[in-house]
Amino acid sequence: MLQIDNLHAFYGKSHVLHGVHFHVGAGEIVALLGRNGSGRSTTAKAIMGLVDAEGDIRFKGERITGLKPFEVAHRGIGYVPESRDIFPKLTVHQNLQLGVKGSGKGARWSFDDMYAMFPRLRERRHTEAGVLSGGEQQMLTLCRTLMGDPDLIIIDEPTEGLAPKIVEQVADYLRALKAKGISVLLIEQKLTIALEISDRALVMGHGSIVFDGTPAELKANPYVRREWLEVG
Amino acid sequence: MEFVIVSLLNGVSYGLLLFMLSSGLTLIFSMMGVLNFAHASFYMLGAYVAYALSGIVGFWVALLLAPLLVGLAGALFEKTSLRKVHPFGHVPELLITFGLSYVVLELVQLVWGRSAVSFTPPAALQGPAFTLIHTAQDTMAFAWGQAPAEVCAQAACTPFPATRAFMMLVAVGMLVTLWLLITRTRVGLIIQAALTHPQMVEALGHNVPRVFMLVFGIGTGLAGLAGVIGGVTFVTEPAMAAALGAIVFAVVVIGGLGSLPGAFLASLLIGVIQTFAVSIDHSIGSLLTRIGVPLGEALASKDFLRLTLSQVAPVLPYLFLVLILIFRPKGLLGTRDH
Amino acid sequence: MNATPSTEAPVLELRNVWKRFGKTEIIRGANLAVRGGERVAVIGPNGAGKSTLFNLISGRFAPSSGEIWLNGQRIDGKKPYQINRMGLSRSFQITNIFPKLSVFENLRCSVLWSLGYRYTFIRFLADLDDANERAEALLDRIGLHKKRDTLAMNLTYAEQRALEIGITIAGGASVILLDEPTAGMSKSETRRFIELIREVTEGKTLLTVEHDMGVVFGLADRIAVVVYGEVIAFDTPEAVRANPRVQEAYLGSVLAQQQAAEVAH
Amino acid sequence: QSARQAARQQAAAAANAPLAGQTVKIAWIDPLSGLMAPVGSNQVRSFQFFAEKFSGPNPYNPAGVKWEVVPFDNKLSPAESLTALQSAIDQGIRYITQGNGSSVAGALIEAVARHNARNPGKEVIFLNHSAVDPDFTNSKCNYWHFRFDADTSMKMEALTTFMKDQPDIKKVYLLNQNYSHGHQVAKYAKELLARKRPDVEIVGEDLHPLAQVRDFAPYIAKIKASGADAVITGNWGSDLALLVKAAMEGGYTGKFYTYYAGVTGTPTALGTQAEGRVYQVSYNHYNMGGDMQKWQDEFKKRFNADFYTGSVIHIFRSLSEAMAKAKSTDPVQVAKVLEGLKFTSYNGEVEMRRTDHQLQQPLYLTRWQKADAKFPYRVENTEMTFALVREFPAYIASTPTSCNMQRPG
Amino acid sequence: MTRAYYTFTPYNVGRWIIWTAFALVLLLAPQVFTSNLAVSMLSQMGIAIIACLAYNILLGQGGMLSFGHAVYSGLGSYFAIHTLLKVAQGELAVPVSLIPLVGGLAGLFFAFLFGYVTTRKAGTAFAMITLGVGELVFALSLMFSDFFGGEAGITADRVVGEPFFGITFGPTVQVYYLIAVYTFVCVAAMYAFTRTPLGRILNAVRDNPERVEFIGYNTQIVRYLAFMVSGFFAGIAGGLGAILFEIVTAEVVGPLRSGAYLLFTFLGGATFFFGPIIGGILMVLALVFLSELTKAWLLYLGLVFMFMVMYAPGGIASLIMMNLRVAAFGRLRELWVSYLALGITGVVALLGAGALIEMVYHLQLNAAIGPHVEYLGARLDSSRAESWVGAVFVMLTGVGLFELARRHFRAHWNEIQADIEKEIKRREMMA
Ligand SMILES: Nc1ncnc2c1ncn2[C@@H]1O[C@H](COP(=O)(O)OP(=O)(O)OP(=O)(O)O)[C@@H](O)[C@H]1O
Ligand SMILES: Nc1ncnc2c1ncn2[C@@H]1O[C@H](COP(=O)(O)OP(=O)(O)OP(=O)(O)O)[C@@H](O)[C@H]1O
Ligand SMILES: CC(C)C[C@H](N)C(=O)O
Ligand SMILES: [Mg+2]
Ligand SMILES: [Mg+2]
Repeated sequence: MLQIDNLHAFYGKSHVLHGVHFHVGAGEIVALLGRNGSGRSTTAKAIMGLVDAEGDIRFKGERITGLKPFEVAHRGIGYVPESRDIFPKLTVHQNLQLGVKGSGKGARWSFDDMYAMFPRLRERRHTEAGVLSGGEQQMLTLCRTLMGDPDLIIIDEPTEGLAPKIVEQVADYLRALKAKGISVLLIEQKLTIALEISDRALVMGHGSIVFDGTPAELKANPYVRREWLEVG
Repeated sequence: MEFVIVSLLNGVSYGLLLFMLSSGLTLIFSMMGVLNFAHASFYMLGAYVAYALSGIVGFWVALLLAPLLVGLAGALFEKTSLRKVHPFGHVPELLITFGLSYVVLELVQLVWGRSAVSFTPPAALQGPAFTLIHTAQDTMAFAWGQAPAEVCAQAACTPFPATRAFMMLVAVGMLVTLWLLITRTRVGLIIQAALTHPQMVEALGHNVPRVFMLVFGIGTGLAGLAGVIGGVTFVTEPAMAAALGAIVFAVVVIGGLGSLPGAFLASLLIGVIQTFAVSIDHSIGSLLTRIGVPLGEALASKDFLRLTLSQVAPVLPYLFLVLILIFRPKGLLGTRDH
Repeated sequence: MNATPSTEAPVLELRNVWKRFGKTEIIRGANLAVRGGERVAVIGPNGAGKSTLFNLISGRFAPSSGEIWLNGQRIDGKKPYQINRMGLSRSFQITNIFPKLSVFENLRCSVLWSLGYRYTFIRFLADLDDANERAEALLDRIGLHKKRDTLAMNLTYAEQRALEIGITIAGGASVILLDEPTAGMSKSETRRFIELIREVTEGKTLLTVEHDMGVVFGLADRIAVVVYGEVIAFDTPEAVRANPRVQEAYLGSVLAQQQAAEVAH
Repeated sequence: QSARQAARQQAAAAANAPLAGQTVKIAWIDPLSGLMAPVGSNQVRSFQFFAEKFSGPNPYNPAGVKWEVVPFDNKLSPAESLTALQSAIDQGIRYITQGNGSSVAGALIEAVARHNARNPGKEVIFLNHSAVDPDFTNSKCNYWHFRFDADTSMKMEALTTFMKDQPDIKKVYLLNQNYSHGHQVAKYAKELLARKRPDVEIVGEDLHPLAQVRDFAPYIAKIKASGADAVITGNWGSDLALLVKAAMEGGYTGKFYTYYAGVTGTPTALGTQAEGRVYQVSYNHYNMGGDMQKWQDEFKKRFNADFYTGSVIHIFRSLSEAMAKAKSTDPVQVAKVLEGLKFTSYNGEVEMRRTDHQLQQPLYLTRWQKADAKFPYRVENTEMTFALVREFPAYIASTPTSCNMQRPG
Repeated sequence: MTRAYYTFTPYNVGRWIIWTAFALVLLLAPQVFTSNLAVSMLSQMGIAIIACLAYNILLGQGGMLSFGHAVYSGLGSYFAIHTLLKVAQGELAVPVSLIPLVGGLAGLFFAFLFGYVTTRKAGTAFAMITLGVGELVFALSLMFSDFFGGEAGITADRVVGEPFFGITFGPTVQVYYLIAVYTFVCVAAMYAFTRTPLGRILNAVRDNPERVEFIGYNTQIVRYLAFMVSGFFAGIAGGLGAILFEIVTAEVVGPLRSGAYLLFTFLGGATFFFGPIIGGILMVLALVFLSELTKAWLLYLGLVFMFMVMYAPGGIASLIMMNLRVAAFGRLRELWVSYLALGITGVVALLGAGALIEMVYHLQLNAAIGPHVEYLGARLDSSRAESWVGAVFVMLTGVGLFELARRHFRAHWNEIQADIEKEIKRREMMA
């Protein structure tokens, strides 16, 4: 599905990613772990073409390095940023509308599916998104991306600021995505969930992948956990 | 009696011209957040281009072509210049249009000279659209086109120029089309979203740059259209941009930034108020004397007491602008408090 | 400035506070009495009204009805800066700093008022030794002295969060409100952060919104549970964890339990 | 044969051209950008045209000097003009000319006076070609300032003299730009009408901001409502063009008595509708015949524009006359001779009145109408022209002055 | 960039050098440029510098975009000139040298008056109110001729009162030195302002007004105070203008003047304190000098702006600072070749373009005077094809080469920047 080789990314002049390698298979949930500042979000942005990147990014076999974000999106990649970029002046519903690409026909998801998933959003559908609570905003970004009907979805810290209950909900519905055959690249802090739902775990440190294996392997690897995740 | 009617018509038609300009500005302003100082320049450009074209292809074709060309020019400017500075924020955007207004002015003068050109309306638009006849026995009559001379011989005839009637027509058409564009299409949403989070909108699969270009093109195109009509109705000269530039800003703000209906309302209000203000010769002084406050010679000669409403009429818009922003910063129909 | 931890008279008190936006009621008769010097964690489902509550207390919004008391003075309807001057300071859920100022300047700006410099323009900042010292001290406390002269906007997310806290405590307020201070931080970062918060709020009254039960139970003396704009429970961690209503409204989940457990070791 | 005559004249002129070979620079300080750019660029051409034409010994240049015009764009701004004056002086230029905007003229008069006082031996003369505020030759009159246009009061004098015998004028409306020029026009119109036609009623008076008004329809409506059958206006540029245009469209049938209907741009805008309804009073007109006609045609051929600032010719000729008499190009000497100088120009005998340095000259009232055999000159290539209606000898147009001229030591 | 807000250490050698140098420049300028025009232009520059710096207190430091700042400098001018008249009539006894302060107080007063309403809002609302106020005051200034003297303005003679040590302020040079003194003092004062608590909080308000409210400050008051400070200095500039020109006309409060402040402050560089100084100098050069050099000055002005905004949005100051940064890391040396190349090719391109523009203008404006165009001493014949072809050729070659040079430069520049970033990171690590 997604195949990344020797990816380098830059913020202006500062070199953040130093040759990242990994792949995400079809219908697979891959967790991308790491400390703050290790470069996970940058990886996501690089894939979306939001930061200048060098190297080889292939999606469905096609090279997408250097494409414009909207082109990448149209190839079928959805992106949920960490800084919940909801559109504050638009209503919840309008936000969702903007998620829809082109005519939006034949999409896997409808507005109702979204509202069904998070009833809270239905309640607030006509309020300006800017005033939503942190958590609600998080939900909104997720749904908005789904409306674009992606085949691969990159989610940057989806559970941040969500109440534990909702967090589990999110976990469930990531599984639901998987069930619908959508691949997920999950950037997470909360190991507990990440390891629980993901098929594979990547650990990132100082701008490159330092571990690639199953959750089980990671659990069994205290060195990586201590060195790169700082958890006992 | 006919004085009131005519003044009303004049006011409304002038207001509608203002609207033709402010609509484009509102579009660009509300959607792109760009204070387009060159807007009036595009208005002027429209007039001149149409003037040049009408010599070749005739007025009516020019009426269609000129706005298109101006719109293209606008889009081109957006693509080549404005887009580059968009990331730097609003002040640079504003300044680059500022610079553009100089350049356009100079180019126009280079091509068409520094004095007015005679851009006359086509036969169809010459002469009055209708005439109000105020007969001797104090009854009002109404006649399409020019009223027969013999009638006007023993009655007061007040023709209403066809150009102005046409202007009103176009303006209303413009309002409708714009309204549809903004409400019925998703373009509006995309742009407003892109204002705050352009990257995110792109990441959702929308080609933001192209949409921006489109909007700017349309906005300037509208200015161009207004120019064609303003050009034939008034004078086509290099000063025509400067004269309207600031007023239009006043209109847009008074109406409420980003509110098309607001711009419409404000344009009409200003048009009408300005027109009627002209006809009022009262000054603070005259009012004071009217209500019996005795004014000494010295006082009466103070010019802020002598200043009549008709004299200040042309600057009323700025007065409203300030008052509105103080008492209702949203503007008349505005939604956001900038 | 520092409030001496008193046991009885509440430092901060909400009396039947309501907040409506349009016709939607967000806060529905919230009551809360916080004693001086205690650390209170505010928890509750998303959209329950925690941040709104903070916004009301800190003067960002005026309550639709009800009273808010700070150190025996009514503050509801007062402007943020007035409330701040009365010794209450808050941080934001979405990072809210001065992006184009250096880290140091961010902090120095935040100490100025409390040191009584107000709108002075007849003295040089450089000569205000107390202000500079306090700012430097803060730099070290929040562990950003390396980034002293970096523009705030170039900091990493975590660093920005730290600065956020720094700005909040700079004024030496006696009551401090933190809205999800550790959001988006990795375990390790979070740990370090709780420590930080502990020490910088030493002897002060602290209210903090948190979703990470680890943090909550690790930090709080008492926990206030907000659900649908009401404070349905306000008690010690143990009591709250026991409380059945809280169980079903919020905690009743594996994750929460795990997190809570994690603080143990 | 007449050609030989001309040749002989040339020779004669050359023979007694005392200053042949010397170059006299005139700094032209007027707008080439902004509101008045059209007028300005027309006028700078006029100066350059005649500088070229009159240079060297010829009947119009008894002194035989070579003229050179150095243009400065003052953007219609007094402050800018003063800077321009500075650099002109730095370049050793001793004669300056200006005319657009009484504000600039006022500033220059003072500045020149000050300069001459502060820098004896470096005196500068200000030749005013079109700034028409009467004060300049009355309350504000100054020895170093010479005006070659006819001021507002003189033109109004002529205008009202004409109106005196127009019985059909009963109600007059005054519409002017809200700045000193406009104020003056209104003031003198009221004053002189009251004297010459007490029966005429002033049914309305309006002042509108300079170059702000786009839409004159409201004013026309007002004028119609007032029942005025004549409008007196000092407006120029688009303020006049738009006014007349609006009048035609608004079905106003009265007449317009103007100062500047002939100035660049306006005639084009007047168009055919305004036929017979617009009058202009000026010290020259488009169908004067003689040399003037030749020059006008030549000017048009070269620049495809009309020559209307006739004072340019006065300026060159009177300067040359004065220099010839003074046998010097030094402003101090020239000024002595220039005041009180008499000579025959295209509009007959003219005199630079000694008491106030206001050129006394005949004035003409012309009417906008179709060009014909009698009045052939087609203004701005329309088929229209300004046809002579009446000529006023200098003594009629002349107005008294309150100036008591301070002459340097 | 960080350096822009470095802490102020009063006794720091570099700063002393800079300020003495500044003083010397002010002192010696008229010895170098002696002609009347030059001196008068230098004086205008001094005034423009004060005005632009004052304006930048709003734009650069407060993030307040004003379209009507000429109102305050202008009213300053009017009050100054009226005072001058009163002094002349012996009704007041203010030494001429202090009259600029009168202007300053006037500016302060009106900033106090109008500022109250304008600064209630920030952002676009603020910009629009200032636009409105500006247009209003301008329009009214033409209507209230009692005070404003209509479009003829108010004139006065600055040579009044007792000569003070033989200083009459008659000769322009004397006025220049008066202005120079004021310039130095005002610049110093405004620099100091940026170093005070209010000045810094003003920056904070620019960056994030909401947060400022939560650290105890009332943003409205901050803006208001800043506005008044700015108005005061603007007024001083106005007062000096009145003395220099001895005439004040409506244009001084006009929108064009306000626009000029905005444009040139930005061009100079609003993000650095000294940017507006450059801006002020450019302002005089552009408006006075350029318009005397060529008829196409407005076109040049417009184009320059568009390019500057596009390629150097930080203004000239930012360009300087970037190079200083490079220099600070000792890498500037490597660049001088590229700069030379850029310079030469750029000049060539401009030469060609300029020649074209001049000839076009010539054709449009005064072809009939004769085909010849004086262009930088050279004499172009706009009627002959050669000169056109030539000009085009020169321009194209210039542009082409410039582009090459630019690419090379870009590459080199980026590489240097990258190194510098690394270096900085390294130092952070070590720190
Ligand atoms: N806009 C930016 N400009 C410059 N450097 C940046 C920028 N954003 C991030 N960085 C740097 O890039 C590195 C990686 O940042 P990134 O956001 O990818 O980390 P992360 O793994 O997502 O951590 P976090 O948990 O904070 O999201 C960090 O060191 C940060 O300093
Ligand atoms: N200005 C406003 N207008 C309308 N509704 C608002 C406004 N501000 C907040 N709300 C609504 O009030 C509810 C509570 O918001 P709040 O931010 O307080 O939730 P919260 O408890 O902080 O949730 P979270 O833990 O997710 O941040 C939300 O549903 C939000 O949509
Ligand atoms: C030449 C005219 C059009 C201008 C007129 N002389 C004035 O004083 O403004
Ligand atoms: Mg991240
Ligand atoms: Mg919250």
